[in-house]
Amino acid sequence: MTETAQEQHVELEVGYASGKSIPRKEDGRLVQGQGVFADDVKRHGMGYVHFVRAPYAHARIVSVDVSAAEALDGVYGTLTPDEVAELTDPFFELTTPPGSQIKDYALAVGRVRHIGEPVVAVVAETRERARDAADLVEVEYEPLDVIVDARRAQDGGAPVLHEGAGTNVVWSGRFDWGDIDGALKAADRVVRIKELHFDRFSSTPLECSAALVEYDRGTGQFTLHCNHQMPGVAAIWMGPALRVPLDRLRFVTQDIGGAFGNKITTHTYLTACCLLARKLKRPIQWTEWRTDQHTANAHGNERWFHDIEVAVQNDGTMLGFKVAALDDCGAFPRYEPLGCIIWAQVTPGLYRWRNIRVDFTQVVTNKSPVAPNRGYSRMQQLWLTERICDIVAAELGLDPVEVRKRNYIRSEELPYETPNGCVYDSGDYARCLDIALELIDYDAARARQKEADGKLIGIGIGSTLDSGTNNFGQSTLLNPELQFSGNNEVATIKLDIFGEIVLTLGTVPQGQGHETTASQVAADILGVSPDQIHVRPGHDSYWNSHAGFSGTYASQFAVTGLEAVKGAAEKLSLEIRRLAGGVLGGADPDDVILEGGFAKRKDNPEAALPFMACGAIINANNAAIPPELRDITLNCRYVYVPPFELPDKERKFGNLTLTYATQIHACVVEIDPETGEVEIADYAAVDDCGTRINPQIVEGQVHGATVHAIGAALYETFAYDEYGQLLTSNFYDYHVPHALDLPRIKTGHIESPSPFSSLGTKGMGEGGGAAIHAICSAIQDALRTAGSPAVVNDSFNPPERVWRMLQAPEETAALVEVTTQ
Amino acid sequence: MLLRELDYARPDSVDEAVKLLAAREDARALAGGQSLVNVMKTRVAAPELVVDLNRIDALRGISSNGGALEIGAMTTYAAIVDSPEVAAARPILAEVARTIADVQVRNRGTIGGNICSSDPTNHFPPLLAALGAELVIRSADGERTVSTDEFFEGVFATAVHPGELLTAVRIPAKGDARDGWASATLGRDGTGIVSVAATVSAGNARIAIGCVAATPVIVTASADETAVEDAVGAAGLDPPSDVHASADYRRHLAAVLAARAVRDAS
Amino acid sequence: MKVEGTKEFDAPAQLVWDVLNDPSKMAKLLPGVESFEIQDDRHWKAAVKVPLGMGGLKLNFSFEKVEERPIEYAKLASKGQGVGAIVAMETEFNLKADGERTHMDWVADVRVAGPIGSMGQRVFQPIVNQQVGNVLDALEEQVAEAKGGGTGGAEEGIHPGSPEAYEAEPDAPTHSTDG
Amino acid sequence: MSDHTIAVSVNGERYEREVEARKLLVHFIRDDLDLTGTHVGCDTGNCGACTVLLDGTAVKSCMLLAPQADGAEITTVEGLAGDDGELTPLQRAFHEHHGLQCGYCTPGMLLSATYLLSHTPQPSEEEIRRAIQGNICRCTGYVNIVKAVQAASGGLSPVTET
Repeated sequence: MTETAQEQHVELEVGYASGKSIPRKEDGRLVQGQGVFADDVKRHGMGYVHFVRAPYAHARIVSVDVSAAEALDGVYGTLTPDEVAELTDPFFELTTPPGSQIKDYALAVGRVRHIGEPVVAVVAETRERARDAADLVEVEYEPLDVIVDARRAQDGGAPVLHEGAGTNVVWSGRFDWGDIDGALKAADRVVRIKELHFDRFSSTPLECSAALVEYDRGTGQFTLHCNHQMPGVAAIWMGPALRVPLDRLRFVTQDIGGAFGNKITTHTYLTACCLLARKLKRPIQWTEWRTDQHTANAHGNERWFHDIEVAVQNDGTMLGFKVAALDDCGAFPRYEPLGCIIWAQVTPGLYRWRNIRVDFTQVVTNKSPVAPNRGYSRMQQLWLTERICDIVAAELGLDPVEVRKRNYIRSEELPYETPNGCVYDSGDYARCLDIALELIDYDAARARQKEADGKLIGIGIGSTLDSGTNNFGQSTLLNPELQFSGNNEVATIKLDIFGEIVLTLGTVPQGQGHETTASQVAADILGVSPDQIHVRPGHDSYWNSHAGFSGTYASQFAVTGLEAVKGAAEKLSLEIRRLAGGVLGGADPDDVILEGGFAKRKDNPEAALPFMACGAIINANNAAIPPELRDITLNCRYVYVPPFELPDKERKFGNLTLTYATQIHACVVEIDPETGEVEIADYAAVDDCGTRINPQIVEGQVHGATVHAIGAALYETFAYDEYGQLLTSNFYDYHVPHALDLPRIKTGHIESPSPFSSLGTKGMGEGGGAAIHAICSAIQDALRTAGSPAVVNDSFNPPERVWRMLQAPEETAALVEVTTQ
Repeated sequence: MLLRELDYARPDSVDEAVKLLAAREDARALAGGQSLVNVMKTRVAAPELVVDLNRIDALRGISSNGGALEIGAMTTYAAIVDSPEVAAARPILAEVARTIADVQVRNRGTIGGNICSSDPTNHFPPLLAALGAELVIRSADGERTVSTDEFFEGVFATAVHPGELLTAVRIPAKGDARDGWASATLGRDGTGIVSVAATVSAGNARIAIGCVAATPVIVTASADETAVEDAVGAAGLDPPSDVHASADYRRHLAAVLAARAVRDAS
Repeated sequence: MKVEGTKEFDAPAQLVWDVLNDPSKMAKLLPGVESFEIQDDRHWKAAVKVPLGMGGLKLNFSFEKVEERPIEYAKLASKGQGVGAIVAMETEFNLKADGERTHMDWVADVRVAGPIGSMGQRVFQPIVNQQVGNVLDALEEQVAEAKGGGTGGAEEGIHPGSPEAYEAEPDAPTHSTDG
Repeated sequence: MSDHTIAVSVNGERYEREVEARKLLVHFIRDDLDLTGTHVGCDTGNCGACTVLLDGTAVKSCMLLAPQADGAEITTVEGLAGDDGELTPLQRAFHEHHGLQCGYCTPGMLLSATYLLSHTPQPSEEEIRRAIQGNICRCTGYVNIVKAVQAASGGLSPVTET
């Protein structure tokens, strides 16, 4: 049940690599400092770019003077907002009018809208010299009023960030499923929660963004050595903006130092680098520093939940809820407003709630733009559903465990269609919860809670789903004009002249071990060991065959990536067996098996053709091949397309994702009532992502997702002052948990194979922010056990907030009201 | 990460260092560099001459004389943590040094740099203030010794004026005193939110509170927890608010932690 | 941030007013003044190098007297520009004559803009409090000199800074990894 | 302003270079010596990705000026494995116990752990966590890193906690 990955190391039997924790192919280079990260790429004569950034959160640009900078020795040149406005078109916007009128350029044109926004780029012969020159650029600003609090963004007289749009609203709409009004009337009780706040943070990959951009004047081709995690979408943004065909943009990545969604929206910087490479006729090297990344790259979505009403029966059964959600996407939408629909993949969380109404609005503010951040948009919705469970349990004096079990969707009900048409594929939520509770020894913890020794002890639960493999048709529920639907991913595999098997992926890995898991799947199909399969590292859009949705995001590799690998490997297997069958006396492919690098006749294993011979025949010695085998290339490409349909735009109804991995976390916290400091005394994460190809890699993803969420719950926040100044702009003030801050994380799992993927796998890398929910739940539990009526109303709970809840419980208690009817 | 242009000098002796520091108005001594270099990365600090003290052996080392300690200004936190003299004479110095930042920083960061940067969140200002340490300052005109009260002039401002150099920290013998420490930090062993050091002798506590003002705030009280909390409450603290803690919260923590520091000392 | 307070002067209001409205005397309140240029009676400029423990920070200030009601009220706006930091401040003071003595209420609203303005927030307040104190002492000195019929010549060395100048300071420490 | 000629020995190889006094050691190692295994993850000395051994001691190379390393012996991640490419027990343990994901913090982690084992061959879990406190990892939650260091020190109990 809970064996750790490392106990699962076993000798590999050829053909049975899947399901084994084999050490990763990637590690060899990475433990020796031989990885190639974007900032490691160099070229002769390259110039280093430094961006001059906005000192104000909101200001009109009165004038820009680069003459002193350009006059400095060693400076190669500059790029100004005027040049950008002339040489490029605004990046396209996904939303509907008037939000679609927002104009987003590579540099701030006319106005700056958040601290750190790039205004001018300077290129010089050294990093230091570029910075020297940047200090000489003179920009005159006329400060404007600032919007920091999303709740004020729609007030009359509030400054409007984007003149063209005439409003700060990016997108707004109602989602109404079932009959929430009826449910609220029929329910024994109605629990009302005035306001909850999901805080702003991000997973802050340790490697910041970087690029080495080259321009070939002969062919008009740009080559971007970078760490963008979704080059396909970057090209779609950049091509039209730069007015060049997409194939002129070659994206090359090898090792990426973590991305977590934060490297999906760097196209603005990459575009500036392209313009500079073309203008200055030399390679451009861009290094983003930590403070740059914090102030002006990508945060996670901040979200407010207002006027929540939950229909509850006396026994704790919940019939549904309604809520007004307000999402803050910062100064520019970029990947947004997709976050206005992505949450709907998990509308009711893990619960059987049939009546749900969400009035969703997204606004811009003078803060860093957001990008999809691990758990993207679902995490916020799942935090809401988990808060609802705990607040209802607390208010009705029920056991949070019982409330969850009573409302969880039952395993026998799966596959289960949610009120908005998503199909939860498989799982056993109650069982996962039991395992989690066993891991933290729930009963013992409850007992300890009673004999309080000065510390307040709380037990918390976080139940989440990681919805993987998007149906991009969901975008049409936001904007019916968008021409996106379904999903796809590509893999190609070939048998080379000397019998080497070479696999290339359409994905863009950032530490998830794709080279390893892909080789495990292909190896079993081809009857070889994973060591015998070379998976090309990284992604090069010129040599890795890819499709429209290729990339590594949205918890989908285990389905899209591996199904593509499986499809390609099966095609290659069939070709090898057809070829060998022909060569070995006309055997039917079905009578040929692949084993240990040979294609053998089942009826006579002595009759065997080595892969090397197959490769040689097709690649180098093919004149004698009979006509019926001439179509064989031993070079196979497979595009996996998941079985999706178009959602119903009117009802905002349909299956938005293919698989749903379960995460149930449980923890015990100890609160120091004098200081409000929260310590995690015990922590358990139980995961069910269906069939696990490499359990050790899966467990690693669970650890990572858990700690991102622990950081978000206790340490990490992007806090702004009233002027839009970011107060946590580096790792000194933005505290990322280190090894001493964290507990030993216990893990457990069950495997409920997905009926919707042929491998039974489910995407699971993002998790659902379960630790945020579990820690909020535990703090709530500790407060109530201590007799405090306080309500945990924020996802971020630093010591002072916890202390305040203890000091002035009425402040948060007033947010909740229960009526009996 | 990209510093302003600068000159670099690496003297072998204190005299040479003092000469260099006096010679140019914009000269700055570089000790462990675990603060200064980071500030120079932002270009907020941009000394034209950096005088690297790391090769001046005379500034390193710990000696004990009848329980009184003399610690060279360039002695690293790591050296203090490992010092048998410190363990014997004033172990609190090692206990606190062990919680500063991390291993790499403790390998470079020095006690002299720590107090000369006079950052309110640093550990040593309140600790040395509680212990009644004396600071030895050298200049071309000779040597002078100041108390911590005189030494800490403000945020980033100390009695080490242009052309001067802190050479040593003197800690009086412990006698019958007991030392204690308590702090609230950003993450475990992280940046101080409020730090309190206490020395208890003959039933009286001398308490130094860090992160609640520009310089350590000294409070004395009889060494019982309620008396201490009352004394801190009556000290009229006016702490700063920042993203990590409001003034109210810091004021509250000061009292709570002072009591704990005294408990730790008893 | 807003800081405010009161100050008593052992001098008549007219004299305090004259000191507060004399740019050349104002110059002597500023720290590390490298140059001072009076444009007209409402506008003046100063280049200062704020003496930081971590090193000097150069800022170019421009001052404007935006409002005045002799001899009781004046409002001063100033803006300082340095590498990565823009400092803006509004100062207001109200004088109440009390025979030969003067009571002053003052308010200063200061802010630092610029990416590095986000750093060092925690030391911002102590620095301001401390420096405001120094400015007021220096002011008292100027008033005393004026009263004593002195030339108003400042003594050697750098005068304690005014809040305007010190606003740019807080960036420094937040990068500290302690020591 | 002033340039300095410095001589350092990195991973046993001697380099003599002219550097600007203001250049950080980490940039000297990455940009001038082309040893790109040493990484930069922050600009405040917090993350530890730039950790190297300076005369045998773990330091963060982003908080030293290049001239300060004049005459020093430096070990970077490239210098850990033997000339024959044989991995150290720590490198092997990181591989076997999945102690890395994206691999960006790994060089710094390995050097901090190498330094730990050089003076504490059999560290406790608390000692391991303390030793890598100055190295931020955003992928692993440190769980498997701690396991790997325990394994390399022979201290990993066969029954791991679940």
